[in-house]
Amino acid sequence: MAKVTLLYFASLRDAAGASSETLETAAPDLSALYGEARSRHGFALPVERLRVAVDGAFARWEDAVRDGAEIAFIPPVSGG
Amino acid sequence: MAKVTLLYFASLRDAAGASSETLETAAPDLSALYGEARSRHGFALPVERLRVAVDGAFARWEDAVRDGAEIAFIPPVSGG
Amino acid sequence: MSRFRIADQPFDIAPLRARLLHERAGAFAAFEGWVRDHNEGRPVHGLRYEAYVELAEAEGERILGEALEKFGILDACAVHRVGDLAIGDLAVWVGASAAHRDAAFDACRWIIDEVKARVPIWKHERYADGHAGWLHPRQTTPSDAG
Amino acid sequence: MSRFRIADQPFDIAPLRARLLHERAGAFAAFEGWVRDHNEGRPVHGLRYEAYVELAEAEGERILGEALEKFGILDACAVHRVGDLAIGDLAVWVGASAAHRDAAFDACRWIIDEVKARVPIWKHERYADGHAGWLHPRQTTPSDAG
Repeated sequence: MAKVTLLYFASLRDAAGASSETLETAAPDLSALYGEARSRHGFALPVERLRVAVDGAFARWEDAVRDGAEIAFIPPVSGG
Repeated sequence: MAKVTLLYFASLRDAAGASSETLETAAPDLSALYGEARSRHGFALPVERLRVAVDGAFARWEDAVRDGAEIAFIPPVSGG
Repeated sequence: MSRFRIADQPFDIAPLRARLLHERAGAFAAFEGWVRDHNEGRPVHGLRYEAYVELAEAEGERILGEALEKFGILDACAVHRVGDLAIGDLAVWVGASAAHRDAAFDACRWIIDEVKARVPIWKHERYADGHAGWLHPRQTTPSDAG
Repeated sequence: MSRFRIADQPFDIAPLRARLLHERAGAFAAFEGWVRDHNEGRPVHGLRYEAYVELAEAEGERILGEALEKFGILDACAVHRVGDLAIGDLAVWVGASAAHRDAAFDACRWIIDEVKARVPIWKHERYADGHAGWLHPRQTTPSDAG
């Protein structure tokens, strides 16, 4: 089990009702971790439309979930 | 004969030693008028590299020389 | 000094332009994105931008570094607002200076396109009809917004 | 109010930008030409611009009118300096506002290209080696200057 902090932005934060949560997970990689969060909060966006960041840097969905990591799910951006 | 005022800019003014001159001419068109001025002042630029304006609006080299006109010979521009 | 910044308050553009002045620079191109009163035909009352600030500043910095390399420009910088914005407010500013205008224009255009595509900033629009929502475009196209 | 102006003194750009602000505008692109310290490898000490002011303002106005038509932009304006300028001085400013950034960028670029090609303004450069002369380029190419 890894203890991680998840950051939620924009529509994900609205759906989760929180901008972050800290939890323990057995998810083997970041993709599975998003799957867990998605079913728990009912996120509309599939993993294919998101990017993921770990500790402030973009990461890969197949990366393992590291204990103590701060993980951000990045919905499609709309700045500018 | 037509009495005209000629305006000179940039290198033409330097070569003519004047920014304008008023004179009488029998030149049939603006092209011939430039030819006269060119031989008088030794302008380096051939007519093909210039544009011509009459009374503040671009004109054609084949236009007749109108009495009382203010005629500007426009060397290649270099603004910007 | 960092070239990319997230601003949570209105910012002055004069100092941004001034820091790009350079004796070797003959050309300067700038882009500004303003909050406009409509989006895809719907009247807009106002909007909010939110960012993952830490990652947004890192990614923006990366974009500007890439632009210097790619276009051989002398310098460039950009600022993006977050928070509540009204119609006419400045949302994003980009400037690039170069010896010649080709590079300044191309770099400025490339930077705003990359910022819109890559930097974790999200727009929440409030419409005149009472609806509101986050914009999560399927793909950033050159004409999707300002 | 005219959209194109010849200025024989330094001019402020803030009011030029301000007059292009528009509720329907989501995008604004600007170009500035600055006097740089070299031209085609030769160190430049300063320069002078001279214009056939009457025709220059008429032709500049025509260019801006054509840009509005051609690119569907909301507004645009431009100012070109004449007189003696030092390194770093602002020589020309162009701004365009539009609903979207494609049109704003394209119009701004087209306007400066047309101004350089069509408006009767001439540049006289003084070089570090003591030489000086009028620039009468054979053809205006996109990279001939700022």
